[in-house]
Amino acid sequence: MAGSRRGAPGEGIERAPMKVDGEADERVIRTVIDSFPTTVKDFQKVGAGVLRAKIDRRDLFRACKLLRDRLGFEHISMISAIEYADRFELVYHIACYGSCMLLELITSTPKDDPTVDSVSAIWGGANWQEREAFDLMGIGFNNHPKLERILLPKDFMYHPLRKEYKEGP
Amino acid sequence: MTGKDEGPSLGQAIAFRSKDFLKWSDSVMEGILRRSAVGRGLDFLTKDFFNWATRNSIYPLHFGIMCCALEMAVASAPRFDAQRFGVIYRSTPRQCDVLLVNGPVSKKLKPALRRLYDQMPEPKWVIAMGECAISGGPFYNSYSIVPGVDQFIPVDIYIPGCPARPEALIDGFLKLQKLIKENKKGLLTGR
Amino acid sequence: MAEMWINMGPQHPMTHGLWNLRIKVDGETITDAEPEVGYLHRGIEKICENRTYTQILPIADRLCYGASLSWNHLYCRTVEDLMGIEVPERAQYLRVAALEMQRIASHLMWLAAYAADLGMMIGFIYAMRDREIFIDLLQSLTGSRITYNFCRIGGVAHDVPPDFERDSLRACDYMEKKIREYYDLYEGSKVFMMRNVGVGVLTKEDAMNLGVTGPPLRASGVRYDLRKDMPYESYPEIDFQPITHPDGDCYARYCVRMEEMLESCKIIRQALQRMPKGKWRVLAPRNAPIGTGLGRVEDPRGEGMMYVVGDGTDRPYRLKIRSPIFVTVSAAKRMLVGYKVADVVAIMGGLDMCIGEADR
Amino acid sequence: MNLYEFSYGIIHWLVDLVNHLWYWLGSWLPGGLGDFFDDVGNFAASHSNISVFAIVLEAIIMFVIILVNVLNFIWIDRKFMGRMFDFYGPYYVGYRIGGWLQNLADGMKLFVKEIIVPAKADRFGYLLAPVIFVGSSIAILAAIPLSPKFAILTSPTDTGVPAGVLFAFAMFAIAPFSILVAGWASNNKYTLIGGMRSAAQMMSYEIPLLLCVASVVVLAGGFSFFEVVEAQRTVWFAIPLVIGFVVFIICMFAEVEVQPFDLPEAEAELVEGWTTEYSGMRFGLFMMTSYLRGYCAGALITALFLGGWIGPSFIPGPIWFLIKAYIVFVIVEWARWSLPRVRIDQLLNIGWKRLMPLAIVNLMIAVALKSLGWF
Repeated sequence: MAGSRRGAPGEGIERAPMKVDGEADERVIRTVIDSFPTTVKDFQKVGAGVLRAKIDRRDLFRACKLLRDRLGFEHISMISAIEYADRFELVYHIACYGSCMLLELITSTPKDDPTVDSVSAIWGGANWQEREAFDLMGIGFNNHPKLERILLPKDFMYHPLRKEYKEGP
Repeated sequence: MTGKDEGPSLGQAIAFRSKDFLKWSDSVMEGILRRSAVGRGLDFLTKDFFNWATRNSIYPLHFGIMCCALEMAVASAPRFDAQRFGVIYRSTPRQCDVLLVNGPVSKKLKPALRRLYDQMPEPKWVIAMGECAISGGPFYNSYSIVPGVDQFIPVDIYIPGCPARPEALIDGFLKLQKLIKENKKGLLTGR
Repeated sequence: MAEMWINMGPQHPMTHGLWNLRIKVDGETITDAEPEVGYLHRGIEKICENRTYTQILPIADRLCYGASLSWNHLYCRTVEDLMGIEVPERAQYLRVAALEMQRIASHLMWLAAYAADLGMMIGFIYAMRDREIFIDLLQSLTGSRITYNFCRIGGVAHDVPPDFERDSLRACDYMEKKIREYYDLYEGSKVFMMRNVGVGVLTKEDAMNLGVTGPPLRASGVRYDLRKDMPYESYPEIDFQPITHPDGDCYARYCVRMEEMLESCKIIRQALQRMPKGKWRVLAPRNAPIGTGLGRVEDPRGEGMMYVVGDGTDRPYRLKIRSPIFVTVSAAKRMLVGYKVADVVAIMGGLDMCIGEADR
Repeated sequence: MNLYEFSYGIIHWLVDLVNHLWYWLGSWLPGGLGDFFDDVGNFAASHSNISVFAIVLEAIIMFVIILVNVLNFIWIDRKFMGRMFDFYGPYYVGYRIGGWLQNLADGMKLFVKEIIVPAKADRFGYLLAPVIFVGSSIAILAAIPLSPKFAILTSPTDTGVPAGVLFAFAMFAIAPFSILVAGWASNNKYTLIGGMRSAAQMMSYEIPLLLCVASVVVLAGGFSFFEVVEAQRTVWFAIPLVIGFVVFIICMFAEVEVQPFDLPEAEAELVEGWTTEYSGMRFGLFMMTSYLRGYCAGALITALFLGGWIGPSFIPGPIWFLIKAYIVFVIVEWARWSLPRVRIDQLLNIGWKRLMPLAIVNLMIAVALKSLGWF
């Protein structure tokens, strides 16, 4: 009886060959550049299976929708917010299970108005990551279902990961 | 009905309301037990026995914060068995004697931990296990960590180590037993 | 009966670690769930910005105390990617062996907590006892029981102690025999199956969309294992099978983790046999170049990621940590609604919560 | 020489001793007061007065013996759990007697704890619940005889409580009421759910339990424990009524809230179930009483199914009874530590869909056997 009900390994969606190169990459790059000619800049391959692209923050939502629906990027891995001297940078790591690819989508926002469209409508996994970016770095996400602090107590005044917030108890 | 606040002297027979009678009888018993030789005698007889009982059955609270919580769980597992000393982990603060703080206390947790400490019945002790509980550990200069539990809870036993080993935890329990044995107080007269 | 918010507060035997689950209950069935984290937030990302690259190693250990070696290794990979260092062959095999031992110890820790939640004290005790064997192995290799600090940027801290290989092969044989015994202990008892089969079902689409990764994702039928699909260290040379299960309920998550322990035993054997002689560490420069580094590792709990931005000094400009449990917990509502209060324990236990990494 | 005569003798001897002094004192006093002393002395020595105190002494003796057994049960439970779980169990407390004093230490420690009544708790219910729970559990002991000679008897030729079995199960069924009151009164969500669950659990397991008891009583032909055990002189009831035996044990698991059906104090979900808000000696009473009910379950199983004090004569009756009770208790503990907890709706399913038909089938078998005249 031990484990008779277990499914045999290997079921589930079929996946592409292990070494990622050839047409899967090119197809992604071609479709993205065709649909967003003006705003996508320096789309490049970085290492095995990792792509990088810069995009303007106004097209972010539509680009992500395209990535999920047509190109099969079902999983948003990480949303990192980085503060530079002149701008805020948001790096979206989006993974595609089918062809084992990881896309690094970088958008930047001016220093005084750090707001971006929320992608939690596309991927449920982004919900809490965006709340954390708001909580620690203070980046606003438009039409996010419940944008409030998640890690820090509700009455915390600052955004601690900002450079001007000097740490200390 | 009694009027006078310090209550009637023993000789007068006066009708009482039930609450007053309870207060009056408490004060009389208080006089007999606490301040007189009867209390001292009773204490002398039962002090050692109850102290032995309290020493040998310490119930810590089943409350894990970080890596020291793993070591606390391992301490109750077969290899480092804490049950030999009568240490059983209870999950409600009402039935525990020891609050075992085994990780960094963030500012969000501080009120909750303080409430837990207040819920515990009186003869209670606190063990700060691991560097994070003693002084904030590797996160001492973090903006959201209270550096050290003893800032808002009186701590009796400190167990160093990051994470403190299970043997150190059991040694901490033994030290707590010695501590209870040293300041042995009578139940009634507190001497 | 009127709807009632129950507060499974920070201090609760079910929550292994500090988080709070507020569930709205209609009688015994759950209608709404809202997890709340942040009780263990130590501001690690802010601390890391003021420490040099080597000072962050012990901090990376204390991210998730259940599998501290995998987070230490993830940090080292990220910085090696930033600095462009190639780790010597022996260090790669040594890291793989140590990671798999850590995976078995972490899964056994999960099994102990899961059995204790369901009320099976015997499961807690046996899993804890067998975990001690792997803790001793890792202690002989690295020197400490829980937070190992074993990986360094550019390799491993020190070489293998004498007859380490003999002990670990013996431990793997013992573990495989024990897991057969666990199958009878757990799946033999009808009550365990009643509590697990068909509870907390997470469909494949929900799992992928909500960002659930690791054993809960593979238990929903998605065949995605970072060690196989985006291989790192010396995993390409080792042949093993990622484990999936079509159902996606608590029983499936239990099966995936038990089989993964068997796979890990196989991986340890192959890694130790193939380990070449030679250097186990390359010296890394003190300052990192300007640029970004990305590390992506299959943590026992899911997909752990770190993204570091170097600015030429010896301190990272920004270190972002992606914790699998932080995202999996956000999917708790989808798994909990519709089940009983008693199922909260089984479902949340199945996710192997490690709040250290979720709150950072 | 049964327990009644034994305690009657003691009280009689005691009263005579006191009377000698009393009469001597009475003779000194002037007329009126002296007669008053003589009347008191005569009344004390009268049969009715001595028999009352004899019964009180009987109850005390019985209670003390059972309590020592319950303490022993707690010790066995923790030692047996230790053996099953690869560790020693209580070891250093009472070092030379294998850690037996651990239970004493746990109990006595609770005496010196602070007594806390939660502020918003309903005081009356909060204070009443332990009294009912402990009282009803201890009342069961009065009904269960250890052997014909060793029971609470009211006259030398008495055969125990007339409807002993009925009385025992009536007392057994009072506990869920007090658990519900405790759950409601301590004003805490967890205890409320714990109380509800325990009421649901008891309801669904009371009926199969009593059906099995009915089948035993049908075979034995009488409600008193003595008749039930005497009827098992030829063959234990566990043999013909095997189904009833199994169903009875499962229902006892539920009644005494042992692990597979441990819902009301579910460690993992409801913190401590309905005892969450109790601290100090009230919690001590609850803990001790849960083991007392464990003993009662063991005793009822041996009395009804395993032929209470019937056994080869080289061991006296009560010892046989206790040996069987211990064995049953160890089996209960064995299941307790190795089975996970059942969910509340599965529990009710088992109670209504599985155990109820089995209990009815068992009753039919009993009636058939009785009508065939084999019993």
